[in-house]
Parts: sequence; structure tokens; C-alpha cells
Amino acid sequence: MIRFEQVSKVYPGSHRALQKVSFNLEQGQMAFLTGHSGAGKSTLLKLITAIERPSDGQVFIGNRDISRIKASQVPYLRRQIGVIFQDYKLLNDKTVFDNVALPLIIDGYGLSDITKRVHAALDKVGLHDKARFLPLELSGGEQQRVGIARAVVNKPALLIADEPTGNLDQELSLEIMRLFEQFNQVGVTVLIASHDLNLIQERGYPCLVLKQGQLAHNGLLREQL
Amino acid sequence: MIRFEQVSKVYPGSHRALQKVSFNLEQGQMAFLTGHSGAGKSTLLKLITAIERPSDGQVFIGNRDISRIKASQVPYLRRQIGVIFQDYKLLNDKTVFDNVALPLIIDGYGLSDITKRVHAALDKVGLHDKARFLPLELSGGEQQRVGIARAVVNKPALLIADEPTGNLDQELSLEIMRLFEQFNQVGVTVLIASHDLNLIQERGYPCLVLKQGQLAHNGLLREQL
Amino acid sequence: MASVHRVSFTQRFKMYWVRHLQQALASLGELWRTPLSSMLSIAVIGVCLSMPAALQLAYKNVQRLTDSIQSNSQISLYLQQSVTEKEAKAWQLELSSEGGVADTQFVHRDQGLDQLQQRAGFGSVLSLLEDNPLPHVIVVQLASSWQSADKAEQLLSQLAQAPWVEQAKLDLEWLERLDALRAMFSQSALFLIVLLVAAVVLIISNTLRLNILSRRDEIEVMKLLGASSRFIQRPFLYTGFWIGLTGGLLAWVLCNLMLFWCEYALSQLGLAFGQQLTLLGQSAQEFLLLMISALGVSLLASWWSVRRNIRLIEPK
Amino acid sequence: MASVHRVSFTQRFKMYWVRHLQQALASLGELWRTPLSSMLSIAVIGVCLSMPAALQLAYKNVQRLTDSIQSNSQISLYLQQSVTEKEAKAWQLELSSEGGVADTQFVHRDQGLDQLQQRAGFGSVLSLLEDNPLPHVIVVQLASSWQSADKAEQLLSQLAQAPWVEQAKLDLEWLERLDALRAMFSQSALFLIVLLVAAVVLIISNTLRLNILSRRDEIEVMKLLGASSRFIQRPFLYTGFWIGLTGGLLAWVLCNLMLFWCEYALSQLGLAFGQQLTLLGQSAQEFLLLMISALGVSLLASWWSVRRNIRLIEPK
Ligand SMILES: Nc1ncnc2c1ncn2[C@@H]1O[C@H](COP(=O)(O)OP(=O)(O)OP(=O)(O)O)[C@@H](O)[C@H]1O
Ligand SMILES: Nc1ncnc2c1ncn2[C@@H]1O[C@H](COP(=O)(O)OP(=O)(O)OP(=O)(O)O)[C@@H](O)[C@H]1O
Ligand SMILES: [Mg+2]
Ligand SMILES: [Mg+2]
Repeated sequence: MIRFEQVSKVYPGSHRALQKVSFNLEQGQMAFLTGHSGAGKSTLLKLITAIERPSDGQVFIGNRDISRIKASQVPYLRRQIGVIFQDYKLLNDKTVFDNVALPLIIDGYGLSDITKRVHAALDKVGLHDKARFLPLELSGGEQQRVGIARAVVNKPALLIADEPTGNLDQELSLEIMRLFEQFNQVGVTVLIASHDLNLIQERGYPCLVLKQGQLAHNGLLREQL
Repeated sequence: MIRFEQVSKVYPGSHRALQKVSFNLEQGQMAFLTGHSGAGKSTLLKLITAIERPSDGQVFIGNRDISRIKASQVPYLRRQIGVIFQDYKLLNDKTVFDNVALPLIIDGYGLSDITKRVHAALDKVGLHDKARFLPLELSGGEQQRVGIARAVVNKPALLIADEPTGNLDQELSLEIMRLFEQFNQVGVTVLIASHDLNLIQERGYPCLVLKQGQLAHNGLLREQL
Repeated sequence: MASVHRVSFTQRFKMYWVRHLQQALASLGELWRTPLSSMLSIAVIGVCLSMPAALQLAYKNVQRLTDSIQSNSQISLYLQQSVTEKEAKAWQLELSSEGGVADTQFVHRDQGLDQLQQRAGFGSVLSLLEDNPLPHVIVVQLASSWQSADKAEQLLSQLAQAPWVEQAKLDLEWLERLDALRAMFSQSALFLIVLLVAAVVLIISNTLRLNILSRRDEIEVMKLLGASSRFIQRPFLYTGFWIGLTGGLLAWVLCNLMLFWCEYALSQLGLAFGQQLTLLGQSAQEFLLLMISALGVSLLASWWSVRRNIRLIEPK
Repeated sequence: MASVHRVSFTQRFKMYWVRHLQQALASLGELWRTPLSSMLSIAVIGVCLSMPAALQLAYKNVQRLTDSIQSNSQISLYLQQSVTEKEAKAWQLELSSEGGVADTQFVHRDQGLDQLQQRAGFGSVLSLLEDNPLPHVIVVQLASSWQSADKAEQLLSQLAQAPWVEQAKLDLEWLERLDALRAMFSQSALFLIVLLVAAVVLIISNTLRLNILSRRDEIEVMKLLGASSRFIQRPFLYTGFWIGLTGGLLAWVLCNLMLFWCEYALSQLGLAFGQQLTLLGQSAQEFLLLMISALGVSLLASWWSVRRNIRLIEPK
């Protein structure tokens, strides 16, 4: 599903954020991505959604090389990936419902479909009663969960999360993890960037460890950090 | 330094975010504030900086009742409090340097003073080499640290942090905690909202625990959550 | 790669139009929500568009006026004193069939004296005359195709050579002045119209640019969620459409107000001059042209601005 | 409660002015960074302000023109045929000292015939006369205080009663028409000026509103960090200042371009009419007035808009 081949990323006027990273994530797999602050986790995820282009190497999403994808094709790529952003990226002047409905509207769903799916997604993250609130009227953790609901409402084949539990307490974090596992069980490929080692180590999922832009480890994590 | 007396906060069209919360934080003390997502931590901190006004009860900052403070007095209050926001609140079109310099500019510092202090603050959070970057060119953790540098650059008498380590890995979190402790040791009052129980329990600081808007515990934390 | 559930094509097609309608109404609602700013844009555009329309009307009226003055331009042939009324009338008949002559009129010497007496200050003076010193006059109306200064002069010299004619006079200077005035008017009108249309384009594109900038975050998020540029552009294009439409209507209203005012002013002036003047209004075609150009200009400007500015916003 | 380190008062005072200067320059730089949008605002404001200025100039010129026409308004006294040149000149002397009379001029009957002959179409005709049918004429120039329609008429009827006078004529209608025209012109000019100044106020306040909205986040953060409203407002007020200043200068340039164009047009027209016309330009005081009102209007509008809109932005 996701394949990186010798991918490097150099930001203008900066050192290398990623250096020759290669890995392969099979369809239906779930994996973690970890590393220090500034190690390049977000950069790696941005390459998958074509927010950034690799400076070198190739990125394959479902057998398609997106490292030099045309700008007009990017929207179609993004519609097939559910993304949870580190800074939520909610629209502050739209209600929680409208925020979560956005991917469905973009994809051309019907109105009744939208209502059904949005409520189901909000249910899953425990925010059913906040549907009519504006994001700024929610706590940080609630906003994060709105972002999660928006990412999964479309039932994408690939789910990518950047620090999805940064603002959640341990209990809620575990619940969200269970949600990701449920998705994974119905065949969704999941890649989660996180620095919460407790969360990662307890589960038996493979883990990509970045160290200053280089892939330091790929596999199960057993205290090697 | 901070004294809450029977403070309640009801958001319009919402349940009670805070209910009759009373506590007292002495000058030079350091304390944590914890609780589930949506328990009212950010609300409590917003009352201290007069971003929100209490619906009931009184909030004293340094013996001054700010629950009905005049709008024209709010800026002077805020200049004396260093605040680290849950969502950073950086200016995306200004460099890291300019962002950190902002409180000094507002306070009327001289240019050479500003340069010296900003570089000192950036040093402390390990971002000296990123001074000329824009916030969007930084990783999530780096942005969080810029927010921390901005809060302490002014050497305020009171430091308030909302989830200051949400996007930081364990090592960096510890470093930032040590930074807060250093400030505390030179007499700064520090109040930190966090859901990271590991971080809180390891240290011997008192802890305010909110449960659905009510103060459930005030004192040392020993596994009662 | 396929998503777990996908939307059917017909569903997608239906929703495409539903969204179109929604976005059109939403952008109207958006204008409504910020009444001051949108009214301002509309007002400025209305004023800017009303000027070309008013100028066009003015041009039409000036044209009519000069036409009527020119079509009155005539050559007066003062005949020899010796020419009798009979001879004159015979020659008049001959003249009528000549090229460049639309109409002829015989003015008897007594009639001429009457006219002269009516001119300011001569009444009592001329009535003291015993003899009428004036000759008969034949007034030649020029055919419309002969009303340019050159051609009129050509006809004049031709007629002046006739043996009956003591003197032939053409108010040529008036023609030249009118031509100069008209050319100047149409030149400056054209210049103004170009300027004003440019202003409309700039104002609309700037309005939309600021509109887009103030919704930068929203556009960024939409792009992140896979919205196509066209989908993002549409509400702004609709905004441009509504601004153009209402701006055009406002221009029409303003133009008619101006017309109304001018007619009132002219009627007041007319009272002083003892004449009744009327103005030509806007025809249905001209109204349509105004609306079409208002919409066209604003849609083009919007499209240009929206494409350009939305492309500049890229998620980081 | 005191912070660990505080800034001294003199330091703070010095930095206050340094910041002022910085913010003024920064807002100029800001305008420079978004040249399209700021040029547009400035252009619109320049055009809007140039109109009142141009109208004022036009009014000044019309005033001068009507003054010169009015000061030329005169009463022609056609004397009895029997009055000799000597008698007439004696009476002219008497008249000169009368109230309301500024100047008198004796026109000999031969001179009168010459003038008449020069009028279109009569030249050859009148040369056929054996006797001069015209009387002597005394032209009475009205004193400036007597040039209103009523007073002039009063003087007319008084002079008409003199025994030497066959007929007295005053071109009264002209006076009335001029008065009507002038009133209409000044009325519509006033109306237009009010409208245009309102437009300037709206445009500037809207420009600043959008400016503020597009920097909403920044303002919110500044408020969170304890910046006073005045500190936050200042850069926007400076923006208003620069827009007003450059807009005023542009208005001045435009106004002078218009003047230049009109002079050219008039000179072209003048050629056709065989006359030389000149226009009055803008005096230094008028330029100053224009700049002061441009700055005043834009600062007021900015202040109003900035206060209102910045107050609306509150951190959440
Ligand atoms: N747009 C950019 N321009 C320049 N440098 C950038 C840009 N984005 C990121 N960087 C740099 O690249 C490095 C990797 O950033 P990245 O956001 O991938 O880190 P991260 O692993 O997500 O960190 P965190 O856990 O703090 O979010 C950082 O040093 C950052 O400063
Ligand atoms: N402006 C607002 N209007 C209405 N309700 C609000 C507003 N701000 C917060 N709330 C509600 O008040 C409750 C407490 O919010 P608060 O932000 O204080 O929680 P928190 O403890 O900081 O949570 P987190 O750890 O997720 O940041 C939440 O249920 C939230 O939905
Ligand atoms: Mg990151
Ligand atoms: Mg919070």
C-alpha cells in the first residue's frame, strides 16, 4: 500500500529532513512511526499525501508513483486517504457536524448519507452531543477527536495519523487506539506517528523509528530507543 | 498568587465547565492541573488570564480580584503572566525570533535587550539555530517549544502552561519540565495543565485534579486517578 | 487502490448540481452576512458601470442633438435685388432636383425683414425704413450625405456661381465646431470607459482576493481533504456573479436617476430659454448590453483573481 | 505583584517613539508588499478625491466666466433718430454719474452699421442701403452691485423713461439663465462632493476592515500577549494615513491632468471659435486644503473602522 524507495527530503535552506528512507507497508497492515521531535515524522506523512514532494527517491501509494504526480491528480489521491493532522486543521467557523461532513461533501455524497455517516463517526469518538458546537467551543482533546472523526467518516482505504493522541489522556488514547485497530481489522491500512512509547510498546504492531531523518529501525519495538 | 473562590463557569448553551472550584496557589509555588479531556483545565487557565470571565465566584491574581476586571486593565494583567497555549498560537508570517520577541516589544523593551533575551530564551528550549525559520517550517514539537520560549522570554512572575508537552517526546518533556523547575526555583509561580500522569507523579509537586468541572483532589498525587 | 465504499456515478452527478445550487445560495448568503463590505463593492461597481452607461446615453443624446442641428444646416442664397419672386421660384424648382439638395425654401424679402425685426434690438430701428433693403432668399437644406464640412463647402461654391446669386452663405464654422466637439466627446468618453472598466476589473478581483485571503485556512483545509480547485473556486465565482448582477442593476438604476435629474435640469433650463427639451432613455437592448457586460466583466475578473489566488494557497 | 525584571520609564518612553516610527515604516512596507491591493485603494481614493477638487476648480472657473459675462451685462439705449451726436455725448456724461452705472460708451450710428454688417448674412445686404437707418446708441455698463436681475431691470425702466431714448434693451434673460445654471451646477456639485466623500470614507474603512480581518490571528495573539488596543490599532491607523496621503497626492495629480486636458480641449475649441480661453489652476491654499481633507477624512475613517473591528476580535 505504501512503499518508500530511497526517499530523501531537503527543505529549502535546511538540513535533510529525511535521508534515503525505504520501507514497505502492505495493504491492511497497521504500523507506528516514531522518533524524536524534528526527526521527520510529519515530513514522511506529508510525502504520502503529496503535501510535500520528495527531493529524491520514489513514493508509491497502491502501486502508483506519486513522487511526481500532477497537481490536478492530487485531490483524487487525497480523497482516498484519511488524514489526522497534528494541529487538527478544523474550520473554526463551521460546526463540528459540518467539519466532519466536509470530506463527504467533497466526494459528492447525498444529504441523507452524509447525516448518517457523520453521526456514526461522531459516535465513535464520543462527541455525538457536540455536533452543533463550533471547534473553538471544544476542549483541545475534543477538537482532536473531531479531527479523527473527519478522517474516518469517508471510510478510506488508508488512514494516516500525525500525533493523534497528543492532547488526550491515557484512557481516551487507548480508546482511540482501539478505534484504529477496529478499522485495521476491516482491512484499512493504518500508519500512526506518535512519540508515546507506552502506547506503541504495549501493542504488537511494527514500528518505523526515525532518527534525524534516517530510518533507524523497522519492525517490532523492544526498548531499543 | 492565584486564588479561586467558589468559581463556576457556564458557557452559553453548554453544561457547567467549572463548578464551585476553590483553591489557592502561593507565590513561588509550582503545581499541576490534570483531569480528563473536557474536564475544564483550559477553562480554568482561561479564567486566570481573563480570556473568559467566571459566571460566579471570584478569581484573585496577586490579591487583585480579576473576575470583574475592566477591559482596559486586561492587557496589563496579561503582560505579567507568561502563557503557553495548547495550540501554540504562533504568528505564521513572522519568524521564530519575531514571535518570541513579541511580548518584549509589547512591553517596550529596547532593541539590544530584545535580541539578548530572545536568544537566551531560544537557547533554553534548544531552538537557537531555528531563529530565522517561520513556524510552519518547524516540526510540531519545535513549534511547541517556540511557544514556551515566548512565554518565558519576559521573565514573568507567573507562568501558566496548557498541555506544554503534548507534542514532545519523553526526553524533551523532561527537559521542559526541568526548565519549569528552574523558573520555579528563582521565584516564579508555575501552574501546568497536563494529562501526562507519568510526568506528574514522578515529581513531588501538588496537583489539582478536575473531574467534570469539579475539583476532585488538591494535593500530592498518588495513583488516585 | 479502492476505498471501502464508493459513491455511484448518478448519485455523484445529482449531488454535483445540488452542490452548485447550494454554493450559489451560500455565496449569496455570505454577501448578505457581511452587508457593509458587499454593499460597498456593489456600490463602487455600480457607480463605475453606471458611468459608461451614462456616457453612452449622453453620447446618444448629443448625437441626436448634433444630427438635428446638422440636418438643419443650410445654405442661404441671397439673390440679386433685380430677381423677381417669379424668377426666384422657378430657379428654386430647378435647384430642388440638384445633387446634395434635400429641400429648398423660398423666403420673400418682406418675410426676411420681419425675421430681421424680431432679432434683438433691431425691431424699432428697421421699422423706420421706408424701403425694404433686403433681397429674396432661397434657403437650401443639405442632404444628410452632404453634411460634412467639405461637401457642404463644395456645394456652396457651386451654388455661389449661379448668376442669380448675389451672395451664398453657409454656417460652416458651426459644422466644424460641432465635429470637433463631438470627436472630443467621443474620445474622452472612450478613454473614460476603458478606465472605468479597468477599475471594475481591479475592484472585483481585489474584493475576491481579500475574500479568499480571509478564508485562507478554509481553502487550505479543503485542499488537504482532496477538494479540487474547481470545487473550491466555485463559491467565489458565484460571489463574483452576484456582485456583477447587483452591480449591473445598480448601474442601471443610477443611470436612470441621472437621466431623470438631467431631464429635470434641462426642463428648468428650458423654461429660461423658452424651449422644451427631452432626452432619449435606455432601450431594452442597451439595458441587456449593460447587464451582460456587467456580468461578463465581473465573471472574467473573478475567474482571473480566484484562479490566481487560490493557486497561491498551498497547505504546509 | 511584580515581575522579576521591569523596564524603566525612560526606556519605555524612548521605545514608545521608536515603535511609533517602526510601525509607521512597517505599515508603509506592508502597503508596498501588496502593491496591487494598496494601489487599488489609493487609486480609488485618489479618483474619488480628485472629483471634488476638480469640481471646485470647475466652479471657480464657471464663477469667473459668469462674473465676466455678468460684468459685461449692459443696457443699450437706442436714442431717438433726431438726437444729434453732440446731444448724445452730453447726456452720456450726465449718465456716468448716476447710481448703478459703472461705465458708459457712445456708439455712433455709422459704427453701429459697421457692427451690424459684420453679423452673419447682413454684410452685403446693408451695404446696399443708401441711408443709415440706425440711431446713435449709448451702452451703459452696470455697476457690479447692480448686476442682479431685479436691480438691472429697475435701472432699465428708469433709463427707458428718459426723453432721448427711443428704446432701452437689457439682455435680462441671459442673466436669469446664468443664475439658474450656476445654482444648478453648485447644487449638483455639492451633492456629488457629499457622495464622493462618503465613498472615500466607506472605501477606506472597508479596506482597513479587510486588512484587519486578514490579520485576525495576529491581533488575537497580540491581545493574548497583553498588547493594548492602542498598540494594535496603530499600524492600521498608519496604513490609513499613508493611503490618505498618497490618495490626496494622486487626486492632486489627476486634478491637474484634467485641468491640462480641459485647457487643451478649450484651446482646440477656441481655435474653432477664434477665441483664446484660459483656466484658473489650483492655488497653494487649495492644494493644502485638498491634502488636509484627504488626510483628515482617511484618518477619521480609519480610526472609526479600526476601533470597531479590532474590538470585535477577542481571543477564545
Ligand atoms: N516547511 C519546512 N521548511 C523548512 N524546514 C522544515 C519544514 N518543515 C519541517 N522542517 C524541518 O524538518 C525537520 C523535521 O520536521 P518534522 O515536522 O518532520 O518533524 P517531526 O518528526 O514531525 O517532529 P514533531 O514530533 O516535533 O512533530 C525539523 O527540523 C523541521 O524544522
Ligand atoms: N467557548 C466555549 N463554549 C462552549 N463550551 C465550551 C467552550 N470552551 C469549552 N467548552 C466546553 O467546556 C468543557 C471544558 O473545556 P476545557 O477546554 O476547559 O477542557 P480541558 O480540560 O482543557 O480538556 P482538554 O484536555 O481536552 O484540553 C468542554 O466540554 C468544552 O466542550
Ligand atoms: Mg510532527
Ligand atoms: Mg484544554
